[in-house]
Amino acid sequence: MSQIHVTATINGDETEFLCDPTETLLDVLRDHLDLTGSKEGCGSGDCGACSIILDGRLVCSCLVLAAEAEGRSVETIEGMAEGDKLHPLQEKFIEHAALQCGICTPGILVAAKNLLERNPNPSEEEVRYWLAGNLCRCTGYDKIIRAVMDTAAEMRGAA
Amino acid sequence: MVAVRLWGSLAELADGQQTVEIEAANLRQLLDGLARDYPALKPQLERGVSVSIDGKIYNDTWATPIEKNSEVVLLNRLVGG
Amino acid sequence: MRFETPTTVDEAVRLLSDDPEARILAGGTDLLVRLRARQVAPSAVIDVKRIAEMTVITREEGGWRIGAAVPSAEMNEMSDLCADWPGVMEAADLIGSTQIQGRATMAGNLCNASPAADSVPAMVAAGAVARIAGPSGTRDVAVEDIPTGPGQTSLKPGELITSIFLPVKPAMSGDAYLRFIPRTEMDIAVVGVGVHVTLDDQGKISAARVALGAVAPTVILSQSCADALIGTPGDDAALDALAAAATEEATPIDDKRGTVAFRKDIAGVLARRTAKIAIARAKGDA
Amino acid sequence: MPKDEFQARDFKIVGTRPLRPDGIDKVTGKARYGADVTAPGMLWGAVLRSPHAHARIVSIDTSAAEAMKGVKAVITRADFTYQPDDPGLADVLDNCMAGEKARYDGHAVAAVAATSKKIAHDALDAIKVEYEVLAHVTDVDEAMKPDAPVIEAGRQQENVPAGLSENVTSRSKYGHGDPEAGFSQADLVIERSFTTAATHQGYIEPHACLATLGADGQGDLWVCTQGHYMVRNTCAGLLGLDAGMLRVTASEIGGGFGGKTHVWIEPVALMLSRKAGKPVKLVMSRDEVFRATGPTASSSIDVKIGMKKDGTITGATATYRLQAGAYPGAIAFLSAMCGFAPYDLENVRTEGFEVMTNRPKAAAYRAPGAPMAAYPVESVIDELCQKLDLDPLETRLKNAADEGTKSAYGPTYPAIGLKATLKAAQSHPHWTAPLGENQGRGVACGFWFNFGGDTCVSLMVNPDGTVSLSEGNPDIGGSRASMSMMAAEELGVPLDQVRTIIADTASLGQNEVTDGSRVTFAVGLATIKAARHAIEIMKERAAMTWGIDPEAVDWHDGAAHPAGPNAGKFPPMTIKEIAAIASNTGGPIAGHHEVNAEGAGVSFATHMVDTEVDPETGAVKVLRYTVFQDAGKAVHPDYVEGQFQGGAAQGIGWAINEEYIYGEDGRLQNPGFLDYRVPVASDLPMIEPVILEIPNPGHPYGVRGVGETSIVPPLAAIANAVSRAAGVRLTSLPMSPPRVLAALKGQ
Repeated sequence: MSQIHVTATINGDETEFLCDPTETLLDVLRDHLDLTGSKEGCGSGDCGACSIILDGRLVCSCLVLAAEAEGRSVETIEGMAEGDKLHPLQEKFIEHAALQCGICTPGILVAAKNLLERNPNPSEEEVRYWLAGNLCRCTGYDKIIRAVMDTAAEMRGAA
Repeated sequence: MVAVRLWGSLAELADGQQTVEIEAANLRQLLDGLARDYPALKPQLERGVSVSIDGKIYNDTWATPIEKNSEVVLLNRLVGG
Repeated sequence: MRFETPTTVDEAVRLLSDDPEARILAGGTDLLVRLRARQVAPSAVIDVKRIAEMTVITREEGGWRIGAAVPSAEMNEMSDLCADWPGVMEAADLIGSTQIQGRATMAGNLCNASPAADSVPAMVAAGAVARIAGPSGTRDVAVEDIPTGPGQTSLKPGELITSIFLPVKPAMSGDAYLRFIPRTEMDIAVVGVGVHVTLDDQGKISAARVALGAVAPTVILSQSCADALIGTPGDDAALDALAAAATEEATPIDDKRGTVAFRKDIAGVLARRTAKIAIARAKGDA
Repeated sequence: MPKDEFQARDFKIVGTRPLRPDGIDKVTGKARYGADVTAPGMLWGAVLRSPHAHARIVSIDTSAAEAMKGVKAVITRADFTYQPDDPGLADVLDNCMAGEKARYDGHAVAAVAATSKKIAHDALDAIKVEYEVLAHVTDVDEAMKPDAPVIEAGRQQENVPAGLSENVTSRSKYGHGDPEAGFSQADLVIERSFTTAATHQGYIEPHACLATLGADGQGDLWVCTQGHYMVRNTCAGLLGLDAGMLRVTASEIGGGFGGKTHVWIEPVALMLSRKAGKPVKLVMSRDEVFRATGPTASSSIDVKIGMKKDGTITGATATYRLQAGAYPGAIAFLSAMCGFAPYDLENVRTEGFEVMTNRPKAAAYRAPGAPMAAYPVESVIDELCQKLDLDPLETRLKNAADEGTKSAYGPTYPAIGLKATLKAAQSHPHWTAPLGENQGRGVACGFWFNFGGDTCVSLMVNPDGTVSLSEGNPDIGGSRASMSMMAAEELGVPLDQVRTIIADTASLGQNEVTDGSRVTFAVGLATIKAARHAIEIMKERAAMTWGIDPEAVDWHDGAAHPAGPNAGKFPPMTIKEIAAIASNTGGPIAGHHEVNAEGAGVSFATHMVDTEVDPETGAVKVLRYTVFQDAGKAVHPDYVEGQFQGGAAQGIGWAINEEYIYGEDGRLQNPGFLDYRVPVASDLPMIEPVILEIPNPGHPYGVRGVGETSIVPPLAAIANAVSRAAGVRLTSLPMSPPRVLAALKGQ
């Protein structure tokens, strides 16, 4: 089995890994790099639990081959906080009790961060549609949407 | 004697009696008495039952006291999700 | 499985010609699902995203040439393109979630050849043309001629789509795409309808293209639907005729996503609703 | 008054909304779920599953797979040589690994362990299984017919009447009075038949475990489950292990909703590990989750209700036929008990049938049996209200059960909160908000028992006076926060002085599964009592230090105090001070409590929903949703609200779009989130939670379970809203657009 050597920037760090051509980026993040914050809920791009940012764009890491990451920048949930300082979204999710079991939370946080970087003042409807690819089975989304809206408001205020 | 209400399909196995009387001062005596006096109920008793005593539901605790005037209702063994 | 990263179209064509079991990888949103489900086991995957010309959108003869590896999200960030072909852009924007739109391409949507592909009826209505590169050179093919059946295309061995061309938008014209899904997002279209209309000076419809998706093995470019609109002001009578024609044209199947009767009904409902939007856009009202 | 009885008090911490202790781990990706751990030398497991709905397994040839490089173990049912004698366990084993027959599409038939995921899956392809395909049945009504293919003969209980297929395994009857006489007193009697589709719990985390089992019979298992003690006991029983030799640790759990109260892959992973001599990680794919685990029962139901013009229900009957799947099930009786539980009825009779079919064994799903029980009952009540021109809330209030009501399932209710939820609904602005064209408002009530069960808690007072609390129930929605709050409340210490962890099976005694909405009630009760135990010890230590009688010591505000002037004059001793001298006063201080927490309080909810129906497409949009539910006492209101909202959202999915779709071939057509359509964020409005607090007399703080009741009313509430919006009564779930449009056209 010939492995592919890949160099990518992951959460700001240049990272090298070997992967099988059939392995997804999610496989590599979880099984080779021990970045298990990205979750596999479906493996088919339907649940969003493996959401990451690839060269600035929100994607499902289960639908990216690891070999495609060569030379690219990858941001995962593990890179969201700066040291012990949580991202405002992370703080608001705890404050608003926007998680129950927490399995969808990393994917939703990554997706919401990407939204707020593009649109600092989204409507409730825009948040709901942006996050439509991130399934949550526990919360009914209510507290998640509130947490994102509140974060956006606070970040606008701080900016 | 304690009056024990049976659920419908159980009553059919106790000669159609909706309520049967058992000499019992606690849950264990009640279950043993039922099996002794109404052998047709044994398969269900072995599969498990819940017992409502004065509106509170008990599954297992043998020592649970039962007063003479307690309302005692037998139920299918409850399960949750 | 090998992983290939050609940087030129020629190289991609050579790789594909040399290995009939190889598969093209653009956005990967269909291919990776099938790889994972072990429905396909290609000998090689050819990632075309390192081919510069396939990753850009350029103006050409007043129209738009969209590289086959350009994801939906990127197209939708170009306001001029969205202003010209809002229906096509909205259709592409409906493919899956935000995450999927960050990867999925219209060319991939077309080559996957699902009868329910969202962008295809919109492209067909718009008169889009696919540019194909292959061992014997380059050819342009109307989008409606690409899919030949579920999962089947008219591409020949060694050929790949390198770009989609959206022609110059005619004056007084507008396009629209609507689909029906059970939820608000994340579903495969039960029915999809793309409409493009052009008005004359009197406000009558002088030209129309109506494409129906998910109601036949391949997208239907419906002449009877177009005829229902052409020569009319797009009034209720014309829309009624359009709806009836769309219902008549649809030859769907019963499956887990809808019944024959439901799909025929919805084809009519959506044709009417989509045409209304396209007409309003042609008038500059929307 | 016994100490576990409710006593009214002013709370300092309970009822507030502190940040959850596991929050940072879960927002940073650090929390470790089932598939997030590895072990040295670990292998990857994979399971081969039947492509047939019903087939005799003629032979399995694993030789080619075994010969593959990197394959370390291949197992089939033949490897499970230990025969459990309990018929329940025998079913579990057969469900985990098919024996004689594959009973449903997705039934496990073999498994492998290999050095990589890829090799494991390649090895599955190399296993040759010869099947003799048998006739199958996947519909509950078809399966009841005498000539239906029989899944397994000889499983019928003594309570099943003659003449039905052997697939009907049990029947239960509940009720009292004479419904026929009741109907004759009614001004209007409506009788209708309903169906509900099978739905899946849809937890986002697939089942996953990491198993190590040695030849010496000692094992360790890391697993996402709602009950690691249940996993231990079941696996030990299936593999012939001593329970004490198998230590099971619960991972963080990514949702369960009842679906993780069973085992599927855990015994398989342990067996693979024993055979390979290495740790084995086994993770289900989403396809496997849908095909092999979970779903709730589909159902077919007849309901008949008679009502007087003034709204009084005079008689009521219901027959529930529930699909158990491939093994005998046990929830139809719950439907029979729950359907009419909210009402005070003189004449009521219900009947429940449990029916085997060629589908995965139905698993518990949030208030199992109750949502499909309430749906037809609340639908018929709504239709009666429409036809008799009665107010649906007023009519429910008129018939509502209250303290002293003899319930439809037998017992007489103690203090309950149903009327409070109905009155709260009446006075809420939602009830009188205007509706637009094609819009309708629906209401419905729901009931659930709530449970207690075996529970152990240990509370350690550390040398620095901080508190470590160990409980044995996986935290599925914030229960560590609630336990810490109750411990801090009882001890009188700041919340940040208490940390709660979920202990493994070797660290605490037996704990019942996290199910039946039991944790905040039962583990909370044990936590409070463990704290009281520790307080007693600390009072003794203070008394010893002061040289007074322990009886003369009081405990409040986190410190021991002399009980009164007669006790002596001593400055209070704080928990910190007592802990610091623990070694000098007798040794470490720990409280603990072990109990079978019986006597949980039942709970009720009323839901109100507005929907809009697109008359041209049949699409249903949920516009506004309000939940009114009795929580007894909301320990952490945020997470109580979360349970209300989550249950409502799952109910909305069940009502509108979720369903298991089987083909003619008996195979599941939609084993993925693409076509098994759970609600997405853009499908739902905000869901307003209204918490009522009618204390449970059986809990010191008045707590009732809240997790399950919230999924009971939505099916009916939405059906009523849709029926009113569409002007036609819908009687099949899901109310997907094709069904609604067909109903509209049939008008």
